[in-house]
Amino acid sequence: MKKLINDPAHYVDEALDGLTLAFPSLVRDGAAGRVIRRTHPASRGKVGIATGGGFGHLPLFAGYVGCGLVDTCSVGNVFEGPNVDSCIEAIRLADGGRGVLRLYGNYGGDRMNFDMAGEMLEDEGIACTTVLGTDDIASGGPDQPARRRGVAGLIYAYKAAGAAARSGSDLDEVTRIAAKAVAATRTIGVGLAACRLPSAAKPSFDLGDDEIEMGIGIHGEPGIWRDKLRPADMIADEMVERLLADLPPAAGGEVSVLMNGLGATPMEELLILYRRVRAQLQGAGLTIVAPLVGNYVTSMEMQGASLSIFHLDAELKALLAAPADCPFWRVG
Amino acid sequence: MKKLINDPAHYVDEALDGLTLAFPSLVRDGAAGRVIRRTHPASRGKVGIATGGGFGHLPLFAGYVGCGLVDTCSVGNVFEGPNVDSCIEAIRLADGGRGVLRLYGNYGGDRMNFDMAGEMLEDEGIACTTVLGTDDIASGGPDQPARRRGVAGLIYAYKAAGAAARSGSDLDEVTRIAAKAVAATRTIGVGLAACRLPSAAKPSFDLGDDEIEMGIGIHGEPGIWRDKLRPADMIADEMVERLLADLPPAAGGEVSVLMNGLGATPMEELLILYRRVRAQLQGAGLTIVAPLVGNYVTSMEMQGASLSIFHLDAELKALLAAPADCPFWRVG
Amino acid sequence: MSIDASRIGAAIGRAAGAVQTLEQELNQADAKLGDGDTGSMLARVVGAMAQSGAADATDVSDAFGKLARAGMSATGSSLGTLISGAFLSLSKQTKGRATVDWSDLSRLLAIVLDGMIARGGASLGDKTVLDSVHALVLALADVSDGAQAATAARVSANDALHRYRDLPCRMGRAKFFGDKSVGLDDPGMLACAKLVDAVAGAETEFANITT
Amino acid sequence: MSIDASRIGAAIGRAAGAVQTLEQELNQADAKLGDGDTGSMLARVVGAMAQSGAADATDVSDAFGKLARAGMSATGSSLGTLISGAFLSLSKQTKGRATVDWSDLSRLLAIVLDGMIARGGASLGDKTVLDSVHALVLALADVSDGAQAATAARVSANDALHRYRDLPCRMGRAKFFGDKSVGLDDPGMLACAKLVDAVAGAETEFANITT
Ligand SMILES: Nc1ncnc2c1ncn2[C@@H]1O[C@H](COP(=O)(O)OP(=O)(O)O)[C@@H](O)[C@H]1O
Ligand SMILES: Nc1ncnc2c1ncn2[C@@H]1O[C@H](COP(=O)(O)OP(=O)(O)O)[C@@H](O)[C@H]1O
Ligand SMILES: [Mg+2]
Ligand SMILES: [Mg+2]
Ligand SMILES: [Mg+2]
Ligand SMILES: [Mg+2]
Repeated sequence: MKKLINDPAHYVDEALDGLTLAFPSLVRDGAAGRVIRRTHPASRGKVGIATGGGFGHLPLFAGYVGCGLVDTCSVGNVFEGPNVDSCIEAIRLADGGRGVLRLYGNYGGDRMNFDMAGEMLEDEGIACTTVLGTDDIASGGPDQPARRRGVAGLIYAYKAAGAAARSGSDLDEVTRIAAKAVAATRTIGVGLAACRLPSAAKPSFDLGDDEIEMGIGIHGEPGIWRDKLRPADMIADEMVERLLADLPPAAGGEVSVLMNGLGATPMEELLILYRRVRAQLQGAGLTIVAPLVGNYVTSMEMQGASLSIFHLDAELKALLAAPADCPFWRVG
Repeated sequence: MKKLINDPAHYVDEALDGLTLAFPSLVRDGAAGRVIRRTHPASRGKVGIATGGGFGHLPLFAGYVGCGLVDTCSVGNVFEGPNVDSCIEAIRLADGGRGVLRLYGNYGGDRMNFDMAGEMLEDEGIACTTVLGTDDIASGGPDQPARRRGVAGLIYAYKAAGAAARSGSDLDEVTRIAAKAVAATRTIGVGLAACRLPSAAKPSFDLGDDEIEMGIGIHGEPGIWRDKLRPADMIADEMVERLLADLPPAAGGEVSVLMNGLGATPMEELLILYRRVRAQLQGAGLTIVAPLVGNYVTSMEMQGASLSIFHLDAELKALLAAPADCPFWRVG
Repeated sequence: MSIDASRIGAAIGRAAGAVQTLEQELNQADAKLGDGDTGSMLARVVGAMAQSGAADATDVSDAFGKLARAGMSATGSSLGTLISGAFLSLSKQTKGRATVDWSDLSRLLAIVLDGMIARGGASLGDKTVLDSVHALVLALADVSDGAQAATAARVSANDALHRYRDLPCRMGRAKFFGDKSVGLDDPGMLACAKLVDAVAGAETEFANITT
Repeated sequence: MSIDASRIGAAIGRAAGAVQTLEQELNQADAKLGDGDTGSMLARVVGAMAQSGAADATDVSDAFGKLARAGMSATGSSLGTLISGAFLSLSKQTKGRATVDWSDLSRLLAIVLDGMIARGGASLGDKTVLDSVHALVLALADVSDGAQAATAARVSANDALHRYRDLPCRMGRAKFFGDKSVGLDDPGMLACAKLVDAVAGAETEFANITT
């Protein structure tokens, strides 16, 4: 597995340099440069949204810093949560005087560091709330939402909470919206080939030449089954079926859909999958609103795809349609 | 090499269905559905721009149908030029009464079919001109522009000509601009791993586990050298060096840059490359305007990257900055 | 016996049968310097031609026309377009004729060849399918029946393939890397030799052609 | 002889030396059910701790604090954060003390363990590094010098690793797939056993610990 990189020790920082140079709406900040924030911060009086996470998932997390989305992002090393300093800085930099929502994926390291950051900031009087992305249905049963990891569906929570914050909602309301969006999102992934950590000698898992893994995690964690490659339509059908078997309580008739590439999957294949997913969802009586197809949340060069369904009501639908602008997602 | 596909015989049509379903600004047209056109065509009186090419390069070609870019695209099978019928249809559908520029990559099959289409349309009185993308410096010497293939840099010609057409320029002027943009663009690619045609049993070429190929073509055609993998910065340096050794006559001090992924290369690596490319270009006294980093022109799951430099003067710079909107590129 | 529509239909049927087994070999030949699609493209194109109803055409011109149209809608690849164009040329040249004599073949192919050169912009000697067609034009000049034609075609197409193997390709991208092509068969020439072999097989008693 | 800053510095230096050779092994252990970064993370974190100047600290509290801060700025991973938090707890507990007695270790670690449980939200018996630390707390309860402590630590950390190997992991994503973890070492427990081995190696005469 070949990589176009330099010294693995500089992987994250070099990529962050590239990110901010290529996309001037983003800038590095923080003592170690491990916060990405908006070059032109929101005007004061907006609830701030801070996110963060390990590296290697671009556009997630840092790429969603922008108008109508998140304000700041603390950046960890590859597949390691952001350290406490960068979490503190991300929260401080997101603060516009009306409090900060910490919105990130449910991973141990991330949680510990954002929690510690919150404790350390108590004296500064920044009101903080937390919402964790928990959309990956393969990492815990429907009865174990707290075990579920946050994967691609997190961007729907960014979008909804970001729109609420932008419209002037207060911290409680932004937090309510984020939690509602998370609760309305379900994701499942399928893996075809692993990625390799820049510092690791081998890929993080091995799949046979004709094997795939259903339910794989965003770092290659084991899924639900591993078996021979099947036709795309069968895979799409199973993904839809599993996601619809795990409906949120208040699911209505409209959904948005994110057909996401994990990094090395060509657009052509995502489109073939999407076409089938759409037909199956329509067959189930669902209407698709504002679908997304592309590489939104990746695992470096992992091959595979994830499907997220965002169950909409009128409120979430309006928030999804609100204007937003970051380097990788623009609405309106 | 695993693919998330169904029957290879339906690969293109299923992906085109997905494309138009995912991106409602695009619609399939033509007797065989092998033309992608704007769902809301430009109003009459605009010079039309028709493009086309083989499949497997998304977003190229069909993904650049949009406002301020190209109007129609004929779509061939994987790595095969579009057939003559789809070329005829693409030209007809692009026509808004002021003639049509055929703007596509310099490949034998594409040329023959667009030429035949033009001959067959002579009776219909649609004025047609042709400009061929020839940006790939590895496919012909500087003295052999006619041998050079069109690769990623073609999108700069789309952008410039599309902006000129949108502003009301006549066919001669749009053609002049397209030719000028092509002449101002240089691209070189580096390959790390091959793609596989959906109908083929094997990848189209073999690279050793630690080999790369400099100057590789967009279908994996052999390049300038094949050797061991090098650090990203060394590769970036060589790409820049080779591109700057092949300056267009009127090159000035400003350039746009497209750091393009060939399909399976993670965003992180493109950013690491871009960071170095930018430093090298700045070191050479060049200023970068509106850089692009991402998967703009791919070869399905090929791993690698290409670098395009678009040398700007005041006219091209203004055209590059003009508003444009398609599913994969939005300006303004 | 001369060439009529049913014979054309039968010939294309044999080609369609043969091309299935050639598909991956031709893909791999093309992958060496090109994009690796020659075999899959030809499998689809020749398959479509075999479904075009050429055998039931009203005359040879109509039969060739059906092949041309089938090929043209199946691909826009270089080789496929040149082949379809060749059949279109044959259709135009034989307008109104129910049959074509074996002795006419060379003259017809010479005009086909001119059209391919004009359309594709390559030259004789570039190591492309043109050189195979050229060899056929020469070899068929003096034949008077099907068996002679079949033998002459098989021998000459194979011969051209061998003769050019160690020469550099001068066409397209490959020219820039001409030397890399030395020792490699041009996929178009390889396809021509193999398909002529399959098509002519039933027309000749000579089974042992060196390959 | 009791534990002082220079001893802490020397210990972390031994860990940093050992972790280089453990890096890929720990990555691969983590890759089985996790994300494969435990080794590279620890190599970086322990490396940073070894550069933190703990040996030259004014007292043990300061030494532990230096390790904690170095670890905290080097990573935000679960294990790294827990380890840094452990040193922070040790620093707080030893505030103002120039040295710590070997017989104090168990009591100090018990409070560290409480902190790790509170911070990480996992429980004893989940098959995590917590179970290794718990084993250390028990094993170090009755030691009175460095040699005893070293032996007790090595034996107990290894023992915990072996005892839990065939039990299912109950923590995080792995819980959902608990059975898949049976027979696999938890990377955090493996790291603990190996690093204790390296750190304690110089403190004891007992060289032959079963692994
Ligand atoms: N311009 C041309 N003139 C003559 N023959 C050509 C030309 N272009 C391609 N060929 C022939 O076609 C073959 C390649 O066919 P194919 O792989 O189908 O085309 P493509 O280059 O479109 O992928 C070559 O081996 C050569 O024999
Ligand atoms: N919440 C937790 N409580 C206790 N130990 C944990 C916890 N999370 C992880 N660990 C320990 O850390 C190890 C994984 O470490 P590492 O790979 O660095 O973390 P990450 O999961 O962030 O990639 C596990 O093997 C386990 O022993
Ligand atoms: Mg991790
Ligand atoms: Mg081709
Ligand atoms: Mg080809
Ligand atoms: Mg890990």
